[in-house]
Amino acid sequence: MQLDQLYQEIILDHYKHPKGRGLREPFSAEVHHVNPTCGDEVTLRVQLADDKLIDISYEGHGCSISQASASVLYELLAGAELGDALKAHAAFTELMTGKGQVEPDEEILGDGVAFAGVAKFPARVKCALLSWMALKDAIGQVEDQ
Amino acid sequence: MQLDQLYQEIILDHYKHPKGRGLREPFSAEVHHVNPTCGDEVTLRVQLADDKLIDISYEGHGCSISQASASVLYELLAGAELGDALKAHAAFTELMTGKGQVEPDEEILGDGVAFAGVAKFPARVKCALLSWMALKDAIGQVEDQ
Amino acid sequence: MTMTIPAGMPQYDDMPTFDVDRVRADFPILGREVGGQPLIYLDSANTSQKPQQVIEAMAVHYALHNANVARSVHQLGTEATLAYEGAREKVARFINAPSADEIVFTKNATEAINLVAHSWGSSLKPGDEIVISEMEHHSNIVPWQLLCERTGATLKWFGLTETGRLDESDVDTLINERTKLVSITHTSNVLGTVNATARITDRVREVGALLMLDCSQTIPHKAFDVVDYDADFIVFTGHKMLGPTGIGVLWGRASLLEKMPPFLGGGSMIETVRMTGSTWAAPPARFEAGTPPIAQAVGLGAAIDYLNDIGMDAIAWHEKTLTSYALDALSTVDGVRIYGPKVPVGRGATLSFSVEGVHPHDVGQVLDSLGIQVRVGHHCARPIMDRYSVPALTRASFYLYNTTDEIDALVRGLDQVKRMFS
Amino acid sequence: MTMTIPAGMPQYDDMPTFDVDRVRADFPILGREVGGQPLIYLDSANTSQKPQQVIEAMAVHYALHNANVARSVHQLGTEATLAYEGAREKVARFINAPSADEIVFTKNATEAINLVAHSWGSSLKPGDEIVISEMEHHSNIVPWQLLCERTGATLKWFGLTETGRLDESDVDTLINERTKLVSITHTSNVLGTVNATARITDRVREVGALLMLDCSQTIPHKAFDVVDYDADFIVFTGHKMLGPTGIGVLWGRASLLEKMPPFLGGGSMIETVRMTGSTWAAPPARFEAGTPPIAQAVGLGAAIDYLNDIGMDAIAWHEKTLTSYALDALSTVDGVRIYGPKVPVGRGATLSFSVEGVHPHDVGQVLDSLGIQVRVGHHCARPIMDRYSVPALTRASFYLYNTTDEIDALVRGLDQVKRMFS
Ligand SMILES: Cc1ncc(COP(=O)(O)O)c(C=O)c1O
Ligand SMILES: Cc1ncc(COP(=O)(O)O)c(C=O)c1O
Repeated sequence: MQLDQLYQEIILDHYKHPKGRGLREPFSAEVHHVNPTCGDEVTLRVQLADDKLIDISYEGHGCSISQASASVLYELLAGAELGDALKAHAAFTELMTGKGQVEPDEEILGDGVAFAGVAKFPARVKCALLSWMALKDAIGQVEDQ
Repeated sequence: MQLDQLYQEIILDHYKHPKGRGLREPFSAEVHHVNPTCGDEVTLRVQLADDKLIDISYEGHGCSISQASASVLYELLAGAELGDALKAHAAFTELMTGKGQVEPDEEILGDGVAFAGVAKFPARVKCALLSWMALKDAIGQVEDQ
Repeated sequence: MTMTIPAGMPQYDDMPTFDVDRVRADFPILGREVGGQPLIYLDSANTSQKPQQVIEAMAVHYALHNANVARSVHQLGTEATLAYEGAREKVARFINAPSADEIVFTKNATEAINLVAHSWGSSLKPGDEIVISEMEHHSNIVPWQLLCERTGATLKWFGLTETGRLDESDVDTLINERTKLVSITHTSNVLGTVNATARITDRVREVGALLMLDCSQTIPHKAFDVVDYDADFIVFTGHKMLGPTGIGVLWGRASLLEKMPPFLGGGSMIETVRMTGSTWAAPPARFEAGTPPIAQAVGLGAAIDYLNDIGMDAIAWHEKTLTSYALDALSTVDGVRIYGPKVPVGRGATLSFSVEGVHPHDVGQVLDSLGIQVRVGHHCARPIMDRYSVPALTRASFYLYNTTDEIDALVRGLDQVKRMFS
Repeated sequence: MTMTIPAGMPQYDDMPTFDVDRVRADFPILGREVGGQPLIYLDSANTSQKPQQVIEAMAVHYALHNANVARSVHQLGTEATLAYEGAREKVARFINAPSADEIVFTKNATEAINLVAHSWGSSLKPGDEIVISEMEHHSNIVPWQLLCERTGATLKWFGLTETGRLDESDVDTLINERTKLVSITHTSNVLGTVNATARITDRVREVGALLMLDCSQTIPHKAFDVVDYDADFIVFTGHKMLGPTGIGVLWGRASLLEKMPPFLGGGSMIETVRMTGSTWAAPPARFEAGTPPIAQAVGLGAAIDYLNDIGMDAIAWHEKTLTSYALDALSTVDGVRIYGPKVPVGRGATLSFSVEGVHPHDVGQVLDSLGIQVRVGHHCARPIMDRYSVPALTRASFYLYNTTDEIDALVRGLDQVKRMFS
């Protein structure tokens, strides 16, 4: 397995210069997710109104993959329509769990396509998905309210 | 392993015509022993006075080896001095746990020497020892009184 | 003239078969001798033998892919984790579980039952009732006795009929509004009885209880579908199904497992651990504390592959043939009495019997001298012994590698037993 | 001039040694490549690799001697039982246990600790105290948290010093008349610290409490004597000492085990089972419900033979050499900080460290691409992470088959890590 398939330039860039990091107010829901096998953690807030993700803010610690993935998620989905966000979420999850067999769609995933290589490293898939799972959970909590 | 080393004529004879079987009164102590792996059981009573085993009576169910061994125990030790009984007990236990390497002494063990072959069948050693362990326990209980 | 066969009626020559000799060649132990006699292994209900394919799968795992699971990002760790989780998926498919997350690996079937008794059972109260049966293995009795002691709940028992079947006549009173769980064996390890569960399941649903099936003696021998059976929990054990010792399985409905508190605490079952308290991972991890039976899961997966290759229906038919043959053959032996169903219907390939005037230990010993390995004793099911007033029984149990020749040898052996002790 | 050596002072060239290359040849996995690079396995604290001798012992057992134990009079059953009980005796001798009956086989160290927490712990009451430490593995934390929840007892903790040693300054208040059990790790799986136990043992005896040592990271690496250490319970696990997964060991003083109620209920642990209640077998059977890890015990026995052949003192010295070398080598790498003792005294061959600015996951991933297998994460010991305010660490751990060349490769790998993420 080539290491540079995993650590694409884009990923290292998001890791070193994360976008949208920090917890902001106001927010409709806050969730805290943990990867029990490695201890990576993320706290994530969404501000959701009129079916729009007005803001996504987050804080946490973890490896380059989990941090870059949160940054990409912010860049791609903060400000997005809920429907588009869920579509992107589904596409990203499919990409990650596709064992490297899924062709990513750059129009939907933006910089998220850089994570295609992560799918070939099963131990790292959970890192990439951590903030995305948190987002799904947070949206669900708002909808339950 | 030769089967007739295990099933000596003497053993089969004691099995078919057990000596001293049945629970009798009076008695100084009664114990109940079980072989948990196979379910063999024996209830054994001793009547002990003036350091003499006046009577040993027993009841139970089990295989030919365990039944014959109880019968031999009765024949050999009912009426014996406690010291002689303990000596015979030690000799029989040594014989049984000696993996077939111990030469039995007929003077001490009487028909018990026929059990020498049992020591080569590890799964059956517990059968042969069941009533002997019960006897030891019963004597101990009398002494504790 | 045309013969009309009722729709769905199975025709014997439609039945799947396999080449027993080729199967036997896969089991190295079957080439062995015991006391100068060829081995005749009739004790598969105790533990099955292992084909070379299973032995090798574990050896290769240790030799080339060994690592701890779910803890490492390294390559060996990834390989071991994929192998372990792959085995979980094989097990799930084998019993048609809706999701691999419903498969919990334990050390044996016994631990699986204790897990349910401790975790699910921890909320029981005095007045609650658990129902088991007189044909249970000790592993499906003692955990409930201990649970009732801990919680004050009451243990109730299905009785048995003279012919060795579950007495369902009092099902409606035995299972009632106080009943929280019915846990019965699907196939008896002594009588061979395969229990019909439909009436019990109906009643369990009526009163809102749960149903657990001890499938330790079923999964090795016939296709089983947890959805079809509408059970809530089932347990079984690797070593009786061509797999290794050291691994068992609890299957539970996801909706139940999710609500259950942990049983054993330790590594791998946590979400986070703090000095002030800890939180738990989702099932199945929540119930798999510590380093799991990794190589054993690999072995169990290989066993399932092997069974699937032969086909569970073919195995079931092979055993049915052996059972019919054995029931007939044993009925010709004077003084032999069979405990359990005497017809090859609603029963598995396990036959327990007494030989008049000879204690089972002695039966087993004489048979052993002829190379024939049967089990003798109470078979970890003492209440059955008490029910039929026998101290112990002799048991012959068959599996895919057994033949009718071996049953003939058993019958000849019993004649020798009788000669010796008459 | 004559040099006077103080009596008892060890001389380095007296130290037993062994041929590492020959040892390496026994481990098939060490001939493997990972991603085109020779495998460098530095994760033995997670699980050890297995020599061919251990793999074969289990394969031969399955191929020729497989049967269930303690239940059969037949020849195969006798062979399997002798093999299983023989392994128990080997384990007993290995730790100098007074009797093989004090050895209980469990599925792993985690189950062994849970067994004590459930069985011995069932009589605890509010006000009673259990003392552990901040350097425990989750398996020696969570069972006590759960026990305290069940019984109302209180959990107390030894703290850690900055240098990664147990802070014994409050031993006399921490261990007091309310203390029922002190359970601490003998060797830390993260910091590498080997704890001195004398002061703790003294205090434990003074207040009449019990001492349990988690020896999971000790038994594989150096000779250990339960009598010498005057412990009441110790636990360890097969897979870290060249043995298979699926087996662990609880050693307990006979006088304690005899009084303890059963934990798991089922086959083999009973004296008799009746519908009205059951009675229990003597230890160790009382604590081994269900079919035990038979083949795994055989494998563990073979592992002990292998370790004994090389010699535990030789292994300990080999590891001491590696540790000294690694401590020196890592201290030359800019940005690397070691957590735990920085001197090769009172510590084992496990080194955890951080690399400035790089998350351990990324460290591990880059090293993996070079064939180097280290563990990254919280190492099932989160309180240590909290204590030293790190989210996770990278850990290299050595065993008898590791070499200084492999440590050099690690150091080179860390340079590559830093280049990639700077
Ligand atoms: C110190 C310590 N205790 C306990 C354990 C648990 O061992 P196991 O996972 O085999 O139960 C481990 C290893 O993971 C350990 O390092
Ligand atoms: C019906 C039944 N249930 C449970 C068990 C227990 O299986 P294990 O000993 O593998 O836990 C057995 C086998 O011994 C069995 O036959």
